[in-house]
Amino acid sequence: MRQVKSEVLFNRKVISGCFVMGLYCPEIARSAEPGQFVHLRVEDREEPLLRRPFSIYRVENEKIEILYKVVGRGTKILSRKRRGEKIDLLGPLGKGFKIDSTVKRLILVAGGVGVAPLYFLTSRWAIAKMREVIVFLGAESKERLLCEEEFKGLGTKVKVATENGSRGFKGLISDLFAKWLSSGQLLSESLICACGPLPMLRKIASLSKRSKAVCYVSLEQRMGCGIGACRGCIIRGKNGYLRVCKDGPVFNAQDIDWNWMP
Amino acid sequence: MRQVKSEVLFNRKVISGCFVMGLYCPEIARSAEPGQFVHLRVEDREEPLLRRPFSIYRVENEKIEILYKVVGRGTKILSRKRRGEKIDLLGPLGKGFKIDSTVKRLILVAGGVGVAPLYFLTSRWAIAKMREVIVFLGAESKERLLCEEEFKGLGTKVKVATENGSRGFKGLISDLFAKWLSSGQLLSESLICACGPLPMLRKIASLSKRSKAVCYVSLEQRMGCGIGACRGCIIRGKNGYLRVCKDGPVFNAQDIDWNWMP
Amino acid sequence: MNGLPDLRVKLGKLELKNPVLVASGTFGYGEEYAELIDLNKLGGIMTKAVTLRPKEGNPPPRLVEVPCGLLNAIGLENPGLEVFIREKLSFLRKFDTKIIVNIAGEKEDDYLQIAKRLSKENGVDALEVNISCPNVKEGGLSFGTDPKVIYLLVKRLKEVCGLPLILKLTPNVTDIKEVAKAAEEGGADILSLVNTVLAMAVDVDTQRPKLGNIVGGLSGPAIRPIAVRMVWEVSGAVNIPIIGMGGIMKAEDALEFVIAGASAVAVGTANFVDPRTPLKVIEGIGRYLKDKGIDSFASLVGSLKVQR
Amino acid sequence: MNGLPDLRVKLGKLELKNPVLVASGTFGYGEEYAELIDLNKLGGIMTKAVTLRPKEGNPPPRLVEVPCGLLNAIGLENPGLEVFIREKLSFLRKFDTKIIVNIAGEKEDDYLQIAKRLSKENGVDALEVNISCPNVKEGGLSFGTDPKVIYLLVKRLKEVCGLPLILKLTPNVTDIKEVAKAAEEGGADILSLVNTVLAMAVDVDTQRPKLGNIVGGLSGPAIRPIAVRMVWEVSGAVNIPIIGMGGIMKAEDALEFVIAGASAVAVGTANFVDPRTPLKVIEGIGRYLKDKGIDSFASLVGSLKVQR
Ligand SMILES: Cc1cc2nc3c(=O)[nH]c(=O)nc-3n(C[C@H](O)[C@H](O)[C@H](O)COP(=O)(O)OP(=O)(O)OC[C@H]3O[C@@H](n4cnc5c(N)ncnc54)[C@H](O)[C@@H]3O)c2cc1C
Ligand SMILES: Cc1cc2nc3c(=O)[nH]c(=O)nc-3n(C[C@H](O)[C@H](O)[C@H](O)COP(=O)(O)OP(=O)(O)OC[C@H]3O[C@@H](n4cnc5c(N)ncnc54)[C@H](O)[C@@H]3O)c2cc1C
Ligand SMILES: Cc1cc2nc3c(=O)[nH]c(=O)nc-3n(C[C@H](O)[C@H](O)[C@H](O)COP(=O)(O)O)c2cc1C
Ligand SMILES: Cc1cc2nc3c(=O)[nH]c(=O)nc-3n(C[C@H](O)[C@H](O)[C@H](O)COP(=O)(O)O)c2cc1C
Ligand code: FES
Ligand code: FES
Repeated sequence: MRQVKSEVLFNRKVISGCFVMGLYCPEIARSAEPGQFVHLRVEDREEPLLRRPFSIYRVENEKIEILYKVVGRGTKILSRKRRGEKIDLLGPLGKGFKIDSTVKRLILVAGGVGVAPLYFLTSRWAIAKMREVIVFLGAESKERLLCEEEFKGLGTKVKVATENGSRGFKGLISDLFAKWLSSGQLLSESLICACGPLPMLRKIASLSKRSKAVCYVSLEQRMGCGIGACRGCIIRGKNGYLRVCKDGPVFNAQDIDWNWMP
Repeated sequence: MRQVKSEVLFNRKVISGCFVMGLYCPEIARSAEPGQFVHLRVEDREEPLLRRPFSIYRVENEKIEILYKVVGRGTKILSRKRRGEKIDLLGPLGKGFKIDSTVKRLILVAGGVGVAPLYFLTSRWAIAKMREVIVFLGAESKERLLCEEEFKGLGTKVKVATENGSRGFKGLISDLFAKWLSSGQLLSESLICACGPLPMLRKIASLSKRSKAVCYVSLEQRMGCGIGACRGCIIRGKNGYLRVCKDGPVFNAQDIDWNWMP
Repeated sequence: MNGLPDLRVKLGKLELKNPVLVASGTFGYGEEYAELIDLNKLGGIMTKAVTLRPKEGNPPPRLVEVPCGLLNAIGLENPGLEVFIREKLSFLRKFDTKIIVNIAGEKEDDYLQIAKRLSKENGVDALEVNISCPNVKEGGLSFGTDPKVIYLLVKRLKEVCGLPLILKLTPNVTDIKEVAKAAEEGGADILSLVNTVLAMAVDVDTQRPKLGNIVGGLSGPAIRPIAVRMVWEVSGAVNIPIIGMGGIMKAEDALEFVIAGASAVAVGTANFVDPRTPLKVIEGIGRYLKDKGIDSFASLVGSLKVQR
Repeated sequence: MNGLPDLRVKLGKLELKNPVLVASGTFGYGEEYAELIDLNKLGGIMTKAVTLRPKEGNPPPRLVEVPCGLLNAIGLENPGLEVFIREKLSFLRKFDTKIIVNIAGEKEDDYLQIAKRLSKENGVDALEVNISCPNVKEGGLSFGTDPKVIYLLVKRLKEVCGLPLILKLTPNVTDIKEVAKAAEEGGADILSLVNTVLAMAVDVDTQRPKLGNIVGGLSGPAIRPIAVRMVWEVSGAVNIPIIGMGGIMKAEDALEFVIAGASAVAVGTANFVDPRTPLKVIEGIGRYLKDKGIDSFASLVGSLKVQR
């Protein structure tokens, strides 16, 4: 974990309302692991006050990238940053995907910008080690699909669902995933990793449980410190509260008390 | 008085830390009088919260210009505005220089960015109506002198003082003005108008009084509403408090209780 | 703005065309703002405080900006009751909006005299009793912090004055519920909260206070969460309507107050920032109700979903 | 940073190498921040509150950002006294800085037991008694708002514990001077103020409170002018040193507190925003003293130029 002033290398719109920002930060790039995040200060002002957390989306040499959606004040300011501006970063933070050597197949389920940590996971070393990687990609429409080509470029199988049916399966990505599961295609030695909106994660977790597959989810919660000190970012685990920033953001779905999730 | 969303036409540095911003606002340009100001919102955010007041520096057709110095948060944000951005303006506000027809000579004393309303005064109609216009321009150094050439271009006599002596008289502009007064060059039917830092204004006011000349000063005070409603921007007058935004910002120096000024 | 829901609201006997007022001291006596917005569109105007005799107010500086807030120490500068009636009220009367006169005093009798006099005037729709202005060294704070004093003041005011009585509470108390209940028991028709929070800023360069009066009242977005909390607390403790205020900059902020229990809101400091704020808030509340399919504004009041 | 003035300061028996501490609850037990900054440089560390038994805290969400501020309702989550001593204190002891343990309880006896136990431990330099945490439904607020209760609590704590006793005051009171005087009379060595201001935020979309606990404590720049005012009031009312806090983001903010009467300051919420804030504040205070030619930090304390 380091605090660095990092230079914006680029900041470009990928689809409407979503941006990819490249940041020069060798210290963080070197040690970042898939599933970890950075906590960044969008501006040196008192409003907005707090840092904002973003999953690491790509790492290349001395650069990291984040993929973000404009949802409020902080991300709006972020989207206006130009090349050469500096951003204060804390990172890499949190626990990423811990994948042990028995896992031979990765099943990834991504909703919207939730694709970010899963893309990093795949690009880093999944392909080299896995017999098979299947990516379920969900979005509202084909215009809002993220990373389909990039995932294909990595040699993974990509399955797409769009809510309006403009591409792939018509419906929620969790429905497509459920259909796929029920057709018995989940082989042994598989690990399911999911990131996206909470209702989707809840469904993927419960489907995985029914299939007796291990499922990792990457969760979100409003953060203060981002490093485990304030206990502000908790969610309910089976054995008490867990900090998203330090005990997560990646959790084994079975450690989460899903009844308590909003 | 109008509230308008005005487009930034340009925003350029004139000397280090000082900028001129051109704003498209026909409604304000049409009715603005020298000495009046605009009250502008630097950004549509909650911090900084209040508007900031700036004297009108130039008016040309449908455009006004302000000349401003970066001293804090608001002016810093202003200095980063680019062409095409919109700024919310209230204006024209306050009482400007009321110059009656008996005045035949204008003696202007400007310190730093205090030159702004005096330049507007001169360019608007002073030259046409006056037998003589003399401008005393003060700055720390020759690099920080504002508008010397512009005033000359209007056909005025310009007298310069710099604190470090790099141009003109070495010392404060009020000292140069005092010297000039004491050499008996103040002719009848003259009006003195001054704008600049408070200590300078205090001196000019007292010198003018001693010379029995009428002196107008343009004053500053922290503002809330800018339109006379909150009574936040008061200064002490001879007969009670006066609102800088509504009763001023231009006052006859003899109406001000100078003992009460900070 | 066609087809917007009906925003009329009743605060006891005081009926407003919409629930958005402008807060006392932030709108003068309407004269200046009348040049910028249509006053007829407002739910009501709460005037700058009026005292029995003219008041000069505090020495400058009277304003200083702080993070997301404004610190003021105007000190109730006003031309006094008679000039108010002659010059200001006659102007305000011309508009089709409710005129609520904010009154302040240094002792009980001041309040009673003003109330008596104003109840005889045309064009006054309600009185807002400022017992909470923290800027005046005498009176002010003490009235607003002692439930017994409040109870008696309200009781006597009701005896001399038939106008709807709005008690304006100060947030500078340990338990605002207690104060609110005392006002209700005394007979207050409506409560308005909050007034400004006592605060202070220091110029570290000169080592002097930034305000001429040393301390002043904090307003603006900085105090909004404090004000919302107090409205919620008070709405659970009394049965009279509440006018909520404190840092309202947009419709969403106003809705926080309404959902927490306010039957109307007042826009204060935001008038300085953008004189159109009250109109934008009115529009925004209408749009919200429409979008949510809520057909009566009243059903939104105090609709916070929690287990009390 | 050569040639900077000596920043050592004595708060009664508690001597600090510089007047900048980190505020309770915003720095955990130092473990996480030790990875980012050199803890040895701090004037002192005020730990997250410790209670007799482990405490689970409030349901999520526990944090929400508001204008220039943070609203929190952590609810004193902590592993309890024994785990604290075994795991946290043993870690903190390793650093060359003062360790001030923030203690909280639901009844007087809780405080007494914790104080007794901690006074026997090595490496505790002072206790900070949290009588003001607004998040816990029982205790908390009530301790901090009643002068009589405070007087007795402090008196009894002094009987069982020889450590310097810091009373942490809540700003949610009508008259903080009264509370401060009660603490001084009870025997408190130092006062620290302010804790967070009770506040609330509403999600207008869901019509629910934004915090799991409904209400929470407001901290950050939004409350700075309130906190500075209280430090100034209290410094005129008591003769014991004050640790000032509330929204300190930079040296200039800290200096406002010092000039208003605080002998030391604590950085709270700013640690989340920039973990280097305390170090920057230390540097900035040094630079200020040097620039102003002030050779002793002590002479700056309470130097506000006004006629009291
Ligand atoms: C570990 C982690 C990783 C994340 N990775 C990404 C990512 O890769 N790409 C991406 O686009 N976003 C990501 N997010 C979410 C991102 O942090 C928020 O969208 C961002 O902080 C919103 O900031 P804002 O100022 O624009 O919005 P605000 O104005 O603060 O809020 C806008 C809305 O978003 C909600 N919100 C704000 N912060 C959070 C939060 N932390 N959790 C839940 N809801 C919130 C608010 O309640 C509000 O409704 C991540 C969050 C976490 C905790
Ligand atoms: C009628 C009027 C006309 C003005 N015309 C001009 C002009 O033509 N060009 C120009 O550069 N400036 C002018 N000013 C001053 C200008 O308004 C301030 O410099 C500006 O508001 C500072 O904003 P800021 O956010 O950058 O500074 P802040 O961060 O708010 O403050 C920086 C410093 O400036 C002081 N300050 C801020 N506002 C004022 C104020 N209104 N009066 C006195 N001190 C203040 C603060 O106390 C602080 O020390 C004028 C002021 C008034 C009242
Ligand atoms: C400059 C100023 C003057 C005020 N004067 C009065 C007043 O005369 N009487 C009163 O009851 N409240 C007065 N207030 C308080 C406001 O009416 C309001 O209660 C408070 O500012 C909180 O709302 P806001 O944050 O929206 O401004 C004043 C506030 C400001 C900022
Ligand atoms: C997340 C959080 C947790 C806190 N926990 C405690 C605590 O356990 N005990 C305590 O006395 N104060 C606690 N506080 C209050 C701070 O110590 C401090 O008094 C307050 O936040 C004001 O300072 P600030 O504005 O610099 O944060 C907490 C504050 C925050 C923001
Ligand atoms: S954000 Fe502080 S513990 Fe997670
Ligand atoms: S700024 Fe409001 S009266 Fe002048």
